[in-house]
Amino acid sequence: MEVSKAKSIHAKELLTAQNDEWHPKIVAFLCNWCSYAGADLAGVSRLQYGPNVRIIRVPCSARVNPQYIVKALQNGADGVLVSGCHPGDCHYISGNLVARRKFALTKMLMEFVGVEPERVQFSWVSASEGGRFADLMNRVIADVKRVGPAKRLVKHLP
Amino acid sequence: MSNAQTTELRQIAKRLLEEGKIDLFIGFQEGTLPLRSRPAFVSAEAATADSPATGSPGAGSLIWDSFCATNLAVYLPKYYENQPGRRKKREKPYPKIGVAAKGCDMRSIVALTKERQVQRDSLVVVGVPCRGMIDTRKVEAAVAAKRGSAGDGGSAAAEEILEARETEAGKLEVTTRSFGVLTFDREEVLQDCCLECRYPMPEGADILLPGQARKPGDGGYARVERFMEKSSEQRWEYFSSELSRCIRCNACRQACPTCWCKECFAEQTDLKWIGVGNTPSDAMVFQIIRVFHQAGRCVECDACYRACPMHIDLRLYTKKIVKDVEETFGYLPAFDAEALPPLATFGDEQCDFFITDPDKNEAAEGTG
Amino acid sequence: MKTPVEQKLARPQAPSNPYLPYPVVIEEIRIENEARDLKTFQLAFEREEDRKAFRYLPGQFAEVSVLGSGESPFGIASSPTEQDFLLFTVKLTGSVTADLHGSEPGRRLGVRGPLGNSFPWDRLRGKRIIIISGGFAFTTLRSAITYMLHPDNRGDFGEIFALYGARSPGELMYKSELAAWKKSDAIDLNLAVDREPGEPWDGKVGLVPNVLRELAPSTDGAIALVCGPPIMIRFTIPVLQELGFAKEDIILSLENRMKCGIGKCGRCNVGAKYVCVDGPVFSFAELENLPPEY
Amino acid sequence: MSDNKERTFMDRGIIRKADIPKLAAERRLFAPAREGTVPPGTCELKENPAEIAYRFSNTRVPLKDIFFPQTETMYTFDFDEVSEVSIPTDPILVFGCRPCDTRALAQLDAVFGPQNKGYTDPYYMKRRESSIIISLACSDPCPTCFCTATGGSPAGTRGADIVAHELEGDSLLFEAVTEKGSALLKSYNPLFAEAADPLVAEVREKDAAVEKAVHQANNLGVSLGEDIAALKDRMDPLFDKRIWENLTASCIGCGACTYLCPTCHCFDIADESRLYQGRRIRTWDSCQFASFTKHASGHNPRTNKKERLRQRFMHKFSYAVENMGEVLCVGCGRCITACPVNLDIRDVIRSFAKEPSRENAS
Repeated sequence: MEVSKAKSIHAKELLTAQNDEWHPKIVAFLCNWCSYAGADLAGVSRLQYGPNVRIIRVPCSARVNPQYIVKALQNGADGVLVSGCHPGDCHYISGNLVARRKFALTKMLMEFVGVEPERVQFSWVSASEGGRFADLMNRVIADVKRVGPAKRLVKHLP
Repeated sequence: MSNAQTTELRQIAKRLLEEGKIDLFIGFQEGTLPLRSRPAFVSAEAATADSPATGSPGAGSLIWDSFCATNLAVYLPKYYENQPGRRKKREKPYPKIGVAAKGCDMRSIVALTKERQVQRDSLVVVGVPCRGMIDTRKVEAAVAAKRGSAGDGGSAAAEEILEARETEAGKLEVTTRSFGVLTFDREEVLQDCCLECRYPMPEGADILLPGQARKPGDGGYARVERFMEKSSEQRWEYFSSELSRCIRCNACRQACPTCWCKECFAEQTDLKWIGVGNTPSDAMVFQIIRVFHQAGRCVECDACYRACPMHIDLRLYTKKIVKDVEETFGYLPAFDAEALPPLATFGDEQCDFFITDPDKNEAAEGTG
Repeated sequence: MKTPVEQKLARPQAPSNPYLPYPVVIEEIRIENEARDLKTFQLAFEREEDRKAFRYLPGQFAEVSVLGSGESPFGIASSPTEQDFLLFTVKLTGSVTADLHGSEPGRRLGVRGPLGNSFPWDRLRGKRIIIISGGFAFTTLRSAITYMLHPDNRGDFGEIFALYGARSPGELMYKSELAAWKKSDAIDLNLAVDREPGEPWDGKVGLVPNVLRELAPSTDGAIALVCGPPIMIRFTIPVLQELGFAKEDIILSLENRMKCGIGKCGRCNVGAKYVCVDGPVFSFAELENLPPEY
Repeated sequence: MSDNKERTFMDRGIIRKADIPKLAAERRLFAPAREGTVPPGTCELKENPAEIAYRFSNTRVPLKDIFFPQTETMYTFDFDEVSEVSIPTDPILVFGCRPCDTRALAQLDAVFGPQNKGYTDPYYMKRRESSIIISLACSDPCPTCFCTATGGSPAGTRGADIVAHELEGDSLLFEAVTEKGSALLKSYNPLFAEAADPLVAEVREKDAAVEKAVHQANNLGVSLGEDIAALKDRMDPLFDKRIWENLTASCIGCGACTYLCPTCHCFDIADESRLYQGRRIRTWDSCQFASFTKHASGHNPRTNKKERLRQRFMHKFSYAVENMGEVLCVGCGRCITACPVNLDIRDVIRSFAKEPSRENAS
């Protein structure tokens, strides 16, 4: 936490500067080899999608521990998206296949406890699918906007 | 308490200890509360008689009855711990331990063997065909209801129950303070996990006690299915109200044979996953992750549910993860020591049902 | 300025909320060793009244608070005679110390204290002082030496012998102080390193207990203050006893995990003694009667 | 220490049960209630309950929770700026807690109050100073109650301002123990009817019978009320003996016993923050957790459950005797029913009480 006071104030302003309209915050865990490259391609292709996504690059979708997802929701993310290579295309051969098993259970368990299904989403986007990435983002943003600001599971600090 | 299983168990434990086949036998002895038998650790020196000086019970104190619900596998990993960094060089050989095991204890032993937390070849498992264990809470609830109908508002029943006995005829007789002796059918007061249990017979035990195991149950997925029919709001309402009682005592984690991590994620400090208080959000996050960590490992023994002093309905959530694992990956942790745990492998299964596909035009929906 | 020891010993009035830290600012950060995992933080009080209220004696500790990461107890390395600042030498171990090590001068921290007892100054007066220390535990002894060497106090004590050992010359802390003390006649400072270093070295070579046996300071009217890692303590105490020190005259300082620092949170106890209020300084005679839970 | 020996009451009166909420006109009322408790039928202390419960053994969560809440914000911060929080000082009236719990509260006063090394814990003491405690004497103790063995009594007065007894019909006998209690009786004088001596004598008789019953049911072989150090003297020499391994063999290391103990008061202090804004909280902590004493370096003075559980019992029956002059156990029996493996504190007490000679216990 070696941040100067100036930096911290800047960060705070960024977070508190809001118009009246609510903009969901969505955390996206993207695998380095496919989905992140897909996001890159969407950028260089100048495809438009909502600015609500905070991307976290991970080496592989299998690197995403369900704890990360729950923690993001607890810290106030309105939605979490995890995206990796299409099954069969994993840079590490089988990472996303292992991940898929975890994610299936995560998705079902989160729904079961009563977290809205829109909040936790998983997808596959390849490096060449810039368009698919932009569509995915818009889709997730629309889904999260429909259910509104996150309330369940969010930890409020004074 | 004397029954055929108890007599046999005492003899076996005594013999094993005396012959030096084991250093320690873990079973049950009479508890200090009605409806509760408690774990007993019989050491070799106490094989023939109690050792009052060291407080160690003798083999003659061992019992087996319908109150032996605790999953004894929870005690085993401790004995097989390696010193950090000394995996290869173990100074002393692994202790030889005898343990009485019901179906669920046996499943835990298999799971722990698979996860290399116990050395199966230094264990002597005395399997007990399980007739199901009596649920303290059901008996208490029944007594409480009785008190309620007696017209003073209903009260906690723990203090009402003075004594409980099983009869030969499969009945449970409970002596109460206000209503004399109440008699219950075993079946009405068995633990739900026993009623639902699919593996009451401990397969793969080294020695099997005589007796008839109960008829296997159906797994009890129906309650999970019924719960899933509720709306997301209702499910959240239930989850959050249950967890609002949580005092973060960690009894659920500590009672669970599967939770053997030396350092729980909840206690990691370099990266703090959750707060230490009983803030509802922290309690819920803890429980979600705990349940998730049970995926493919939970043996449905309900140790967590029994242990919870605040009576939180944890079994609903562990059952959900058991059901999902079985239905999605066809895996159920039973007695097969070779089967790979579902999250340690992958298959060609079609389980893309939860994937958001922007090319398809449906909105995100529940996975049902 | 000379204040009688007894007057300083009086516990200052506890603040109305003893959990609230005094605001302090990091003035300077010094890297103490080659491994760069020991840093000394020089802190200054923001408010003059806090500085005045913070009356301490060598051997006491304080809770240093890094908002957002937490609080940790550290022995006070500065001496009450150094009135303008507080020194804490911190080893990089956990999350609070990591946060501290990542700080820059100018950062605001909090300090709660002074806490605990101190070295038994009323007993130490008029005595010869034998100081034995190894590694990073030298902090409160730096405080003690600086305090005793102050012109106002030096006359209160007899001969001061100090043995300070570290793994290598680069791991010795407080280099400028050591250099000054080396030159001074007021203290007999002996430095030791564990193994023959690959650089010029004019001190002793060997582990602290062995060097101590070799130097064999006289026990005549002497009290030993010993601070070091548990392994050093374990082997040093027999040597001190061999030399003829009574158990009461071997003074040690304990560490245990602490939270409140004021005897309430219940985690630092060793037997019936709370390290935070009954300690951290104990004599070997006292420790012998306590369970080994430290 | 035995609080059943000296009983002096200042004022007394009879009040109708229905009038209890009136006593709390200017206070926050906490009283036992069954509303919404799980499992149904148990009692918990609730604020302003719709209906006050009687005929219960004890509340599951102890009284300490009101004065020493499980999670409490000590102060908040914004980057490096600390803001104090206002400690709630609204006057509190607790009605219906059991005498064992009030006795535990008196012990917590000694921990958090200035008599403990001169430091006052403001969070606890501010709440405590403005509170009035009316305990409800036990008429129906449960099988796990052993207050008499620890020097308490089912109608003990220690820690309470007023002790109440249930009478026939819907009324209660109030007897003030402290000035505060007496003042409350005086200021609500119209609500009280006079209590005649024979009636009080009858109540005393019943008390004695209940006390005798508890003593007979749970005579643990010691009477810590008479000989405070009875256990300490036997436990201290056995500190490193094998008896502890056997006593603690079945412990699974959860914190249920400590969290539900009315006298356990260990706490943790931790920071919770998000982007430089946050709070410093204190929360209950338990000596049964491995992380409780673990140093940042990884060293842990108490590495296993034997050492941790021994700490719990030694603290209660030995260290506290040395430091506070009393045992930190009031015999409420909560830890017995809460323990997932039925590790019974009474067994521990008994095994030291009867410990015949120390040489045997090698």
